[in-house]
Amino acid sequence: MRAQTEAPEFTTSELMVVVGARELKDGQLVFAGLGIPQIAVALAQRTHAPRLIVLNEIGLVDPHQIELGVGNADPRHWYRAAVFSSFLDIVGMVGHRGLVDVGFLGALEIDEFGNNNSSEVQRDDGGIRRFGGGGGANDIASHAKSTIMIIRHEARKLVERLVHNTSPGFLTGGDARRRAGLPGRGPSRVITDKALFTFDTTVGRIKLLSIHPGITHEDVRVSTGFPLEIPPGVPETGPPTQEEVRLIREELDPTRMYTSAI
Amino acid sequence: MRAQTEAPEFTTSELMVVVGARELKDGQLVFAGLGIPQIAVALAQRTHAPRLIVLNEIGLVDPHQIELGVGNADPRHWYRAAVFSSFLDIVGMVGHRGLVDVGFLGALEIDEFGNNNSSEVQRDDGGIRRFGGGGGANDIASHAKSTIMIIRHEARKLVERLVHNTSPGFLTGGDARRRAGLPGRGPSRVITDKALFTFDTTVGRIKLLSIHPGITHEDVRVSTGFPLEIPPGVPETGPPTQEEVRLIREELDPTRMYTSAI
Amino acid sequence: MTAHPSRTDGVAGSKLMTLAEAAAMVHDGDHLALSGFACARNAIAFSHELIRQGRRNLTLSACILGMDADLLVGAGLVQRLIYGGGSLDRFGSLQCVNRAYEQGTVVAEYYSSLAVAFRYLAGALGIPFMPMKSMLGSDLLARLKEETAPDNVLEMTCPFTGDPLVLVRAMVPDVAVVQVQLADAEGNAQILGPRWENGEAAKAAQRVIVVAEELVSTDVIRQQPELTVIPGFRVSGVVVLPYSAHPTSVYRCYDHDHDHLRLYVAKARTEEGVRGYIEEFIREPGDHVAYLQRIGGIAKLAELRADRVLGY
Amino acid sequence: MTAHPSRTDGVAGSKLMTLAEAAAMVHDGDHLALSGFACARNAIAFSHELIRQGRRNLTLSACILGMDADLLVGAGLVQRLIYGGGSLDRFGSLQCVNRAYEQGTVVAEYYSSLAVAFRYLAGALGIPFMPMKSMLGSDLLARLKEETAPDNVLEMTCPFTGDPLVLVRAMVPDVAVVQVQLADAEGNAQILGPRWENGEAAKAAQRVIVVAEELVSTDVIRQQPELTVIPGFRVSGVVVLPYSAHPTSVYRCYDHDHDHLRLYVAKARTEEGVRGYIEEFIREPGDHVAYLQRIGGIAKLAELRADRVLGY
Repeated sequence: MRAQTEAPEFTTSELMVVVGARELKDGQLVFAGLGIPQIAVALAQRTHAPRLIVLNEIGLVDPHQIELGVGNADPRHWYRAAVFSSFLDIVGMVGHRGLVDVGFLGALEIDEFGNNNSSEVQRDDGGIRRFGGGGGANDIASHAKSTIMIIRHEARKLVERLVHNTSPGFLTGGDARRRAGLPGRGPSRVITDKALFTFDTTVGRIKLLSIHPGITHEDVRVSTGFPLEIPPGVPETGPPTQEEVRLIREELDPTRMYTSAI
Repeated sequence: MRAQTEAPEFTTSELMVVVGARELKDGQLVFAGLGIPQIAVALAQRTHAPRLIVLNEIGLVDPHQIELGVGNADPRHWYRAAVFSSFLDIVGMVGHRGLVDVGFLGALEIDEFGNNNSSEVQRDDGGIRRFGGGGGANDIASHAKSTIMIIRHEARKLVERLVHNTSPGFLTGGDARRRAGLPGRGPSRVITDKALFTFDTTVGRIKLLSIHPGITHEDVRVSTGFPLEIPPGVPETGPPTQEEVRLIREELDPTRMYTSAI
Repeated sequence: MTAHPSRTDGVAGSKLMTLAEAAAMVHDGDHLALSGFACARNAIAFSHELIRQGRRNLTLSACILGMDADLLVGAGLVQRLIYGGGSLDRFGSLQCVNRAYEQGTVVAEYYSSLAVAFRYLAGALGIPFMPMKSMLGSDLLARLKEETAPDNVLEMTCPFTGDPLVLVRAMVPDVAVVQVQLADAEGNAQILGPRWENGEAAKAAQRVIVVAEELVSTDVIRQQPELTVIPGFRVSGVVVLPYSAHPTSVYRCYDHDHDHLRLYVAKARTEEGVRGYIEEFIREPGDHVAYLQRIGGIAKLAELRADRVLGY
Repeated sequence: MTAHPSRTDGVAGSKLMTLAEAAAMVHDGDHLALSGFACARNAIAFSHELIRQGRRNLTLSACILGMDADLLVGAGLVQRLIYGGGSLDRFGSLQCVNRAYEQGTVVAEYYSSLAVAFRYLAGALGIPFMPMKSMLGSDLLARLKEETAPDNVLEMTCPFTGDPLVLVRAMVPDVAVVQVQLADAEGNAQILGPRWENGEAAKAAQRVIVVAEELVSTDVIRQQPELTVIPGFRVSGVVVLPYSAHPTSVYRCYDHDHDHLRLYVAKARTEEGVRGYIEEFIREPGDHVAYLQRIGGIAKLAELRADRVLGY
């Protein structure tokens, strides 16, 4: 991807990190798994949100890693945490209790209502391809005040009908989510490698917020499997600053584990 | 009280300790509060039940005290425990879980069905005299495989009708306890300063097992507020052995905090 | 990833405040979950300050009430108790609590202790109730249903097993005060010894006030995070105040004060006596240091210090 | 009261046993709650032994399955999985588990992870179910109700609030195996680092097997009883076996083994590959020491040892 005026060169995954970080506010309680969410949270902590607290379902509060680990279960990820506790303490007494401000969710598929499949997809031969399963994703999606989903922007991923609704968004739209009894407010953002989406909460439907630099409207349209309105004046996603890129490359992901892509 | 042949002199509270200890088996899980129950348990551990484990609702497993404390909340009582946890862990995950073999319960009043009042009694002026409340006593009475109650033998304490059924025994007798849904098997013994009782579990009613040395049948009769059958051949409670008395006096309660009475 | 710019105790947001500021976070009519169990880890200094500030119409809750509750009831601040029992162990009963109960000046919502713990647990987990089998067939349940708390208990047949069940409703105290050994300025709080229901009560509450014997660097907390019972993000205020549970004990810090507990029990025998106690030990001294001076000062505190090995 | 005649580790009843004896406590058809979370603290040596002993028709449960589950499924020992998710973190997915799911050779009772934790919690507390609001409106719930577990979930309107609720039924595994850092011979077991659902799963189970990296005197346990997650009285067998979670990590003991995990993931890509892996690393070595020899022996183990400060 080409750099914008006054902005440095950056990769798409760096842009996604920066977009994620910008959605976070100081003092928030955030569920963030490995990869882009973890780097986004670290970036927010180094810039505008020093008091943001990260939770991990495994039983962690506010770790201060000095190395990236291979996953939640890697003790590198637990370093200097303030609390070592349990699934019940974190996903139960913080998550189900309704205290989580933002939960990051990965997805295999999402639909226009922000429903999220992290379980399985259809194979070309009609069979099922099973993935790891959502784990605590459904719990986060059900209870967090907001959720941010991260997904590759492809027509077979942003789909009209999910194979499996693992983690409900707005269900069938309108007030279906509220009627189902789900306490959390539902999805708030979708970050792809092409665009940033929000949700119109009155109709419970996805809405384009900005398109990443260098991506055409046509590209977004053909890469989206559900009908999508692209307003002519839709803005371009603001690029990372030089300091953001420096932080990501020099401090947060120096081995380019998660941010080298594209 | 006079000593029996071949038995040492002993106090009534020492006899009650020994009677309590004899009811315990090796390897059992026991809830025992301060006073006679605690000494009874310690005596059992020093004699026939070295592997008996004491639990305390405050969040303790298997303490090895070297000094008697003023109560459950006294750290003297916690010394060298294997677990420091919580009310939920002990009363919930052991007690409510149905794993407790024996629970000792104090009582202000009991009735012939083994129902237990540890809340309040009637004053002579008709008002209520409030005591501390049962705390976890109801939980123990509801769930333990057996309970042993300790009470002073007076007609105003072994009563026909309780002021308050804090901790159910067999309720109205028969299978009333089972029908109410209480999982524990109900009361198994009542130890007073005059006698030892068991329960006929088919009718859910108290039954005299033995009378303490030196106590007359008439004494038991007038000191019992509900109708009580005293079979002519009811045995005398076996006295403590010399070793039991020595252990109590020299090792378990050397300051005679709980075992000097009478 | 390089080291996180060391979050000093300030960066993550100090919540340190004075006892007066913390007590001001409890409002008239609030439900306050207390910290103690009989004569251990009671929120004594905090209760003194509530009395000095003249708070009113409080609801207090705990599995087992202790001296803090007795003082607050004795001072007339309390309208409702939600509890399973209470005492000062061998020192005696909670005479102010029992007197208020007998005279009907407080509503006593009286459960099995596990039912209180379950109500906190439900509050902490954000679920509306917990099912249980304690209290079935008892007068505890009858009185809750008919008199003191008809909205907080229900009987139900289990849809899975067909067994009778009691449902106890979630409880969300306005404030939980927790007396701990160690806390950092962010509010991460560690409890040594048994924790009774402190964890669940704090996590159920809307606001948490930590009263700590000792302020430690967040590094100390993060060396053994297994011991952190309350995470800083749940905490609204941290008060660091040595001997703030006196005359009750704090494991590994100090023993209970026999002399003072006996004195209190003698005074609390009558309403007049307790009024005199409050005047002499709470209002007149006016703050915690002057209180400690009055109960025997440095010599007494030195005598109470816990043995390093025994912890008491 | 004089000192308790020091209960040496023998008096209170040693539960030490061999790995083979412990594995024999799991019977064909049993429900086994596993210990790991992705690639941390998996019951690897224990699973190896179950495979060598040829156990059949097992049900496995965990909030998040790890390599132990993948091996047991790959070896054909499993008929049902009760879980929320599973992976080997960045090393890859649980290919045997996913393949069995795709081919329908296991029944996958698939929940949100908290629902699994709640089912353990209900089992541990002796209550018939837990109410919750996760899974409402999801296909997780639909599939449980309609296909995999119609007896274990219910929907209900909350009798207190009128809100929709999901009730998840209590779960009581026949056996829980828990991989810990420290245990004494009585079975008192301490876990360092996060505990995920290990505490609730162990307390829900009928029998508990502790696999410990290190055997300590009961004095060590009793110096810091706050860390004891499983009390000895819940434990049926204690196996002391260093590196028994290899190639997954044990916090403060050793790191995960990158090389071996990569090798496993490559092998597990096909059924034939996993059969080869089982032959080479489980059946042929025949015991844990020979397995450790085969994965690189002393040099490899020395390389994996955790740094004292970092814990990994």
